[in-house]
Amino acid sequence: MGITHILFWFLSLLALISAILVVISKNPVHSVLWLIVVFVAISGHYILLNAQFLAIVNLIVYAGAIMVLFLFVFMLMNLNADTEPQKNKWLKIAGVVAGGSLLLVLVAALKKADMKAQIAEMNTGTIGLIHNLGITLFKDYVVPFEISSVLFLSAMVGVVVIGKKE
Amino acid sequence: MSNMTQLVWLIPVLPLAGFLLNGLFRNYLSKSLTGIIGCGVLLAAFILSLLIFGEVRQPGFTPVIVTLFDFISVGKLHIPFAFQIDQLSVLFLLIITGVGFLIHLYSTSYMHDEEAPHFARYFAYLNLFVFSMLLLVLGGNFVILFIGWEGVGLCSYLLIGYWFQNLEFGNAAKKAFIMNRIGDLGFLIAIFFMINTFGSVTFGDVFSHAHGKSIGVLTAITLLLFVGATGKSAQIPLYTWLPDAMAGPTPVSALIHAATMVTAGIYMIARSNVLYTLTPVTQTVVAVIGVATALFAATIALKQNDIKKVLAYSTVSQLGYMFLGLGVGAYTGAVFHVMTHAFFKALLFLGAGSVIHAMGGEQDMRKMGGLSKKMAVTHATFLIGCIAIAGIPPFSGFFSKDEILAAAYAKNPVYYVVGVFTALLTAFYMFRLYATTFRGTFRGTHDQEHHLHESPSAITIPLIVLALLAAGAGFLGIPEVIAPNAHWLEHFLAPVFAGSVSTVGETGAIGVAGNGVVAAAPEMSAGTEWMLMGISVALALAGSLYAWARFSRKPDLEDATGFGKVLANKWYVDEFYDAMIVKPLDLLGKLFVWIDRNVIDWIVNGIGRLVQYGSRQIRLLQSGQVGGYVLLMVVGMIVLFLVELFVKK
Amino acid sequence: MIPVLLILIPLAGGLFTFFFKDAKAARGWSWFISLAALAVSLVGLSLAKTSPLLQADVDWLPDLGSRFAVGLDGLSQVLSLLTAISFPVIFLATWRNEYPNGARFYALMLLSQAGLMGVFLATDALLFYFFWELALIPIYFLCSIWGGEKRIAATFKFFIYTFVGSLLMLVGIIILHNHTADHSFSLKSFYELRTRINANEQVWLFWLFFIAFAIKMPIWPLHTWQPDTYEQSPTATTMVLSGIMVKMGLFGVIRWLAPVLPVGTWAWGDTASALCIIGMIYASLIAIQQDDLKRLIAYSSIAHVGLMALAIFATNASGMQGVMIQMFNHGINIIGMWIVVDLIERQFHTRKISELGGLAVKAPGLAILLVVVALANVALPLTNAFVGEFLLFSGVFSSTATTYNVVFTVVAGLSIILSAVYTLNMIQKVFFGPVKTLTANAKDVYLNEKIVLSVIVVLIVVIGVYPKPMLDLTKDTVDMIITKMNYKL
Amino acid sequence: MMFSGIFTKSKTAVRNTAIVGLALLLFANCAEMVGHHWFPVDVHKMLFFDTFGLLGNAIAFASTLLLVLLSGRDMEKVGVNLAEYFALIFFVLCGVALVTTFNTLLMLFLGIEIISIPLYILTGSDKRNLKSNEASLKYFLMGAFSTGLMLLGIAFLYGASKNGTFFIDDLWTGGAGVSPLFMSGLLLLLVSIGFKVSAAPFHFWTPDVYDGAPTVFTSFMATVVKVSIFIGFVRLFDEAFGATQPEWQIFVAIITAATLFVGNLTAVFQQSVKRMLAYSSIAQAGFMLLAVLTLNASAKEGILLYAAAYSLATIGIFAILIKMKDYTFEGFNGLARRQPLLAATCTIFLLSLAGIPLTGGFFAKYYMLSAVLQTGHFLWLVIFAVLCAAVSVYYYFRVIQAMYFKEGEADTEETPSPVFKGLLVVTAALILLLGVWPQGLLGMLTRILYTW
Amino acid sequence: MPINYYIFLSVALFCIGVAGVLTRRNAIIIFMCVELMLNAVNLLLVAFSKMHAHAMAAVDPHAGIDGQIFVFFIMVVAAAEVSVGLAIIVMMYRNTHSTDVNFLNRLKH
Repeated sequence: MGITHILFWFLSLLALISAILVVISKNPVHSVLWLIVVFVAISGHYILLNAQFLAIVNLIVYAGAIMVLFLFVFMLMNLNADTEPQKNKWLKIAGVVAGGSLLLVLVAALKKADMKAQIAEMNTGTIGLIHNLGITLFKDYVVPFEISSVLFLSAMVGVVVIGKKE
Repeated sequence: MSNMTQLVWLIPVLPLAGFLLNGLFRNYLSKSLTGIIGCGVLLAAFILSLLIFGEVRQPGFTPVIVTLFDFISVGKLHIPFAFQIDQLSVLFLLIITGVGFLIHLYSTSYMHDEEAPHFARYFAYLNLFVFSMLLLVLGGNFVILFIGWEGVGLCSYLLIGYWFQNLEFGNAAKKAFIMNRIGDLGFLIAIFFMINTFGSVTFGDVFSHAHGKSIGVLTAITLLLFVGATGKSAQIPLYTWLPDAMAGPTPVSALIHAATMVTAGIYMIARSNVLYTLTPVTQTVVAVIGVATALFAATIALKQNDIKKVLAYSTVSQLGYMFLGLGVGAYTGAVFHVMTHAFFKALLFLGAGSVIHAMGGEQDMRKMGGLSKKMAVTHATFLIGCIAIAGIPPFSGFFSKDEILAAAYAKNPVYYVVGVFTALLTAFYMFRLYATTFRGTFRGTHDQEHHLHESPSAITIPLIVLALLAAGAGFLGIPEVIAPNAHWLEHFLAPVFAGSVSTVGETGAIGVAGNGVVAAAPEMSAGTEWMLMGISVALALAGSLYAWARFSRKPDLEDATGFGKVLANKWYVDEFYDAMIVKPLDLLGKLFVWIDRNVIDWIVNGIGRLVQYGSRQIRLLQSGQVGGYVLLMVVGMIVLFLVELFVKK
Repeated sequence: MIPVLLILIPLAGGLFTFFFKDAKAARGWSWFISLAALAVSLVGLSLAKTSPLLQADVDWLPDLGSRFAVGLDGLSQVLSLLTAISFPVIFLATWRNEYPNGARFYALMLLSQAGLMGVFLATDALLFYFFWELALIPIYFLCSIWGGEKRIAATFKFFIYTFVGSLLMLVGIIILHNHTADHSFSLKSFYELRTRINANEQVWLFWLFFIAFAIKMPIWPLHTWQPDTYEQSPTATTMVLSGIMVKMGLFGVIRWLAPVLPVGTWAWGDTASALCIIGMIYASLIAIQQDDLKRLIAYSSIAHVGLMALAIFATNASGMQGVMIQMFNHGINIIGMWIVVDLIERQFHTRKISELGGLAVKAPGLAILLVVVALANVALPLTNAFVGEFLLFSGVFSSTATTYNVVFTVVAGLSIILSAVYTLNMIQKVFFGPVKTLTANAKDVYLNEKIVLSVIVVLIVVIGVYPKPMLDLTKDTVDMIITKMNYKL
Repeated sequence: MMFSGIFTKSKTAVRNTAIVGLALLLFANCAEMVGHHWFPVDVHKMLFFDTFGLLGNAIAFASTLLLVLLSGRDMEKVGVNLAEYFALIFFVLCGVALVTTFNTLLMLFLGIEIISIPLYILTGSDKRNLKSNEASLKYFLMGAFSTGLMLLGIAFLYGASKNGTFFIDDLWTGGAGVSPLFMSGLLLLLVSIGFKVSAAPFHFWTPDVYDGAPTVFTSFMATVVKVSIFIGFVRLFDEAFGATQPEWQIFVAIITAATLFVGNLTAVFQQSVKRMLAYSSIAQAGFMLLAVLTLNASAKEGILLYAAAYSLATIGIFAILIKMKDYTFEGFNGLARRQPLLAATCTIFLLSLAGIPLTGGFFAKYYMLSAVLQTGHFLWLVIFAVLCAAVSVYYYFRVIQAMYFKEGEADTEETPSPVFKGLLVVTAALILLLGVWPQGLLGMLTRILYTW
Repeated sequence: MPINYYIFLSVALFCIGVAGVLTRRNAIIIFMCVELMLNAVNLLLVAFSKMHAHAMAAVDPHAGIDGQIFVFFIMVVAAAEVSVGLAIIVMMYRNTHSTDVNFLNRLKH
């Protein structure tokens, strides 16, 4: 039981708990903050898996940009705990039950998979390094890369369409 | 001159032509012209028949089949449109065309009050009737026979309902047609049986192959045929239409419902005598039904006051006699009685018609009386008719009836007893009729009395002719005991019934002995026969004289009471049928209408409604709530996984 | 060549008719077209049975194995002749009816004729299905646009009802298609199927087809669309419906079901026959109760068709022969009945029997013509229907396909009596009896109607007296079908 | 193109450029099909331009072209940003091209996203209209959710694949039985794509979105997008999961039955034609799913034919619907009197959707049914589908009844231009052609697909 | 580290996200939950990529790299989605001063 293991368990627990807190906390701002915690935890996992690049990107893009955007919107609408409307109890319960049972069936389905042998190698391996990723990205994956630019473009145009005053 | 028989097709075609002429140009023809056409074709047909008769009566004449064209031929089954000429058919030819002609003649005067188009319509119908009747007797196979069979039914329908503005008459016509149809169904099924058994419906094939076929099938066939006969010839249980049929013009009653059509049944059975001789069961049935009908109708006739109704029931009763004859195997006797009956019953009807004509349409005897002074000819002829039907020698009725009774006695004395008793009743009600009408004092209104007159010659001539025939026809069939070998008709018809002769030995049925002499049974001594004759004559005389004496003095004018009431109401048979058959069917129909609307159609529409209801319910899922949608999605997903986990294997 | 023309002439003519502005012109034109079709079909009759002109087979959808194959054998000769005769007759008979924007009316009528022709001529299953639907659509519009007040609901029910059936049939056709050796829809390869499909499969396949056909005929208890539709639709259309369309069902069974799935047919023969017979008695008894002329005739038609269907399952020559000729006769006769109904309705604006009466006084011509038609309806000898029903019944009676043949014959025979009852009732109440105020100043038939009805009467009598040509026409086809039907696994 | 769209301001110019662009696109595509490669790009096997996909493209582009021609003017009514709308439509088409020709799950994912994101916008493009907003938001939320599902599925498949790949033909490398991981991934993909093609029970967004979105774009979504995703659907399940068909057929069967049931049944009760069409599109999807179920040759031909027939008819109806002021059934009352041509063409479109012979819709349905029947199983499903088709007649014919048999008040619709009428006639003619002699299309398809 | 752990971890996260989507009414929160789901997937992908890398290390040093590339693309898409999504939500908010999805029920049945 080395340090990696401890870290793994710690991060996993952190992620799960804060994820749950995201869902249950009344105040939206708190949810955002908890979500950031989740992201951080996941980035930690990336690092454990020796995928530094993704870890960084995850922090920058998600925990940074996106979450700030969320916060920004919240501020804009100054939503907080009391503005959060109460969903009726039954639907809430139903939701939890459904989520839970989805978890159950998924686990049940996957439990049968004998992946015990399969190991995810920890803090070794080079594929996660920017160098290798970059090469692959711009050699094999150049087409999707370009395509994604189209995606962004469309998003941009879209936002313009919606945001523009008439 | 054997080419004569080849012209036989002309005989039916002539009336057909008359029908077409009178029918199509009814609006343009004058009455006299119509009458000429109507009677002319009949006369021509009669002459042709005479010529053919002349040919047929040559010794050693063999039946001639004239095939006109192929009517229906499917697979192995061939039904030619063929005519068959032999002694039997020729005999009927003569009766039909001869009596038919006289009645046409009679009609020209009787129907003279109708305006031209309807007058033409009347003669068109009459001609059409003769046409189909001729088809019936000439037909060379059962299908052609059936065509004529239904054709005459149609014509009787049209003629009964001739005065179609009167709903009563219309209903009578309908009743006649439908009751006939019931019989026809039996006939039809019998034909199918033949097709199945013999693969043919031609008389020749059927009769020649009848031997050795299973008795069961033959019995079925004969019984079904007999069902047809009961319809057409008004036997129990299908007789009730005939009295109602008196709604038609009187000449029609005379021709169709006395002389010709109603005897079709007898003709048909006589024609297929071979089959019947082979099936004793059927014979018994025929005999019993016949004698029962005879008695039953006679009793009803006792209490009728409508002059035509009395005659109608007497017709039914006489037909019963004929079937009795057929049932006991006295085919000749039956045919003989058909002939004589044709004469005297036509005579009686025409006479009644003449009376009604004179009385200005009055048919109730109670309003008549004492007509003998005013209408001499009618009276005389009518009297002859009465004597003839009562069976008093030497008039025709005696010979024919006696032949049947003799045969009946030989077969089974019970038949004889009932038959003789019926004869007594016959004599009684006929003379009741005669006396009430012609004797005593006039009981009608004054202007009726004032208008009373003898009918014109167009009416009286046929009366006279028929009277002569009614008086003399008997001598065509003098019983053996009276004059040996004098039974001309017997010899004449021998070939037709030869088929049955051969079976005498096997079945022991009374048929014709080898030498063609009437066999009132070998074991029956001449003495017995004289005795029988004596009894019947005595009873007949007694009945008639009593009735004459009683009703000349005081006819029963008041409504019948007690048992008489039952008779007057015809044993309530119509009411019985109405309650037992008509009403239930009507209810059933109403029930089906209800089912159709409220069950079957309801289910059909119900499916539609179900879909709409389902739609209304299922659309509630579309709650508009994203949460709900996602929830349902997830649930769906879970279901899929559950299937994957547990169901799918 | 001939069959193609038979379909093409009405089709093209009908499409062209849409462009007419004036209803009268359209009427004349469509009458002319229908006459042309009649002429062609007569030519077809005159040709020898082996003449190549009677067949046409063009490449249509090779990849699906479907060809535009049409042909005239005895069966289709009879029915196409019926169709060809009916339309001119109908047009002429309803000559005086006014329809709002009539051009479309006549156009749709011609289109329906094209569809019907196609159904009867197609020798390719897919093509058959095509026309089967095509015949339906124009009728649907005709009924719903020009019909009575409850028309929309009634015809919609009719449409969906039949559509369900035909979809099931489509499924059946596809299944059979998959079973064929050469993956084709041609009648020939369908006829080989009886050897290729095993018994228990045939047994359920039978229903996929039979339901469709039974709805069309209609057979009890699938008949409830019929009276409403007949009652609601304009009489000209009703003539097409009852005179010709009803035959589509029978035709379907004879051509596409019985010879193709003989084992299935044998297996269900008794059941189907029982349904037919129930229907006959049931419909006859209901007909007796009807007061509306159209409904009365509708139910009587159910009874008659039931008899024909019954005879098909008898599986013998005389029965089948009877069906062939009776299909024609029934078409002619019932159209005659409708014509009379139409005349009455146009004159008195009622179809209620109870309101009419004594017409014979004022309109003797009409009366006589109707009586003849009615007598044909009760199958009196020397009318065409007698020949038909005689063969039908004798077929049923001598059937070896069932053990109940005698029972069937007797029970079905009762309908003969019942038909006499309701037909005579109708004549009685409508034409006889005293004149009523409504009928006091009735007019007799006009020339055009007189001509039409006389034509019909002549047909009735001629076929009734000398049916031989008709019988010879269908003889070969009958034998062919019967031999196929008698195949046993 | 897009830039021209963004920078020019004259509306007609924009539309014309759009039309030209589409025409070019279509032309290029067809050229590609017959084998002229004009823009050879090395796609590293990310995309695979086979005929099936290209035909799908062709249909999508063609129907878009038709849509623009028919309803281009009506886009102006939606909002001022005409150019942007066209731009977004083109982005969608880009996505369509990816979805029809993808060769790796990555491309599928990107394609679907590129299709979806602009659609969210287009749905909400009628900004002041709350319904439009709502539709847009609903669509977005659920879309994002389904994206999540899809990704999880992809992840599972990635994990299950032998040596970590997204290439669809390497996902399944044989072996005894399918690993649960693979199966779960497959199911998740099925669900998420089922969501996109609005298969029950993942269809709930469809009615609301179709109803809320501006009608022009509804038409676009209901035809081009849905059809192309179906092409992708078939492609994915054929290439990636073809080998394991027996494992998942039952699920598709279930979904198909549910879709047919819900779509047809719910449509019966609708009062607004637009919403009815939304449900009918679900029902049609149910029929198209039959192709996914079987994946045999005639299924592939059929899906293309179905795509063509369905798109033509739906675009046509929507084009007519846009002209109506009142979207309820009553709005159509007596249309035949006032606009016989519109009514006639509309009738043809409806008949085609109902699958009546002589229209393309019949052969479409025919192919689907025969595809299933060839497998010899799922007879129950076929019968069920057939009965549903009978139900569909009910709601399609309600429109016909309204148009022909009912009397309506005057001008509930704007008078269409002759050009518009002409185009409608052409469309109707096309449908009839497909219905009478589909050989033209079919022949080509079969010849290609049997070799493919 | 056995891959199962990662699988279960991310599935758990994913389901929490789902539950969030189901239970919350605030559009933004729902959207955040979706982001949570995406991240769970990302984690899983990376884990798998490392798994493959481990399994195939001998054969191909770059094995499993596709997984991480894919994650990269997911992030890209997520970013785009966020921008659009928030724009839509803001638009919605502009019109109905609320982000409560339960008020979205003009369209139903």
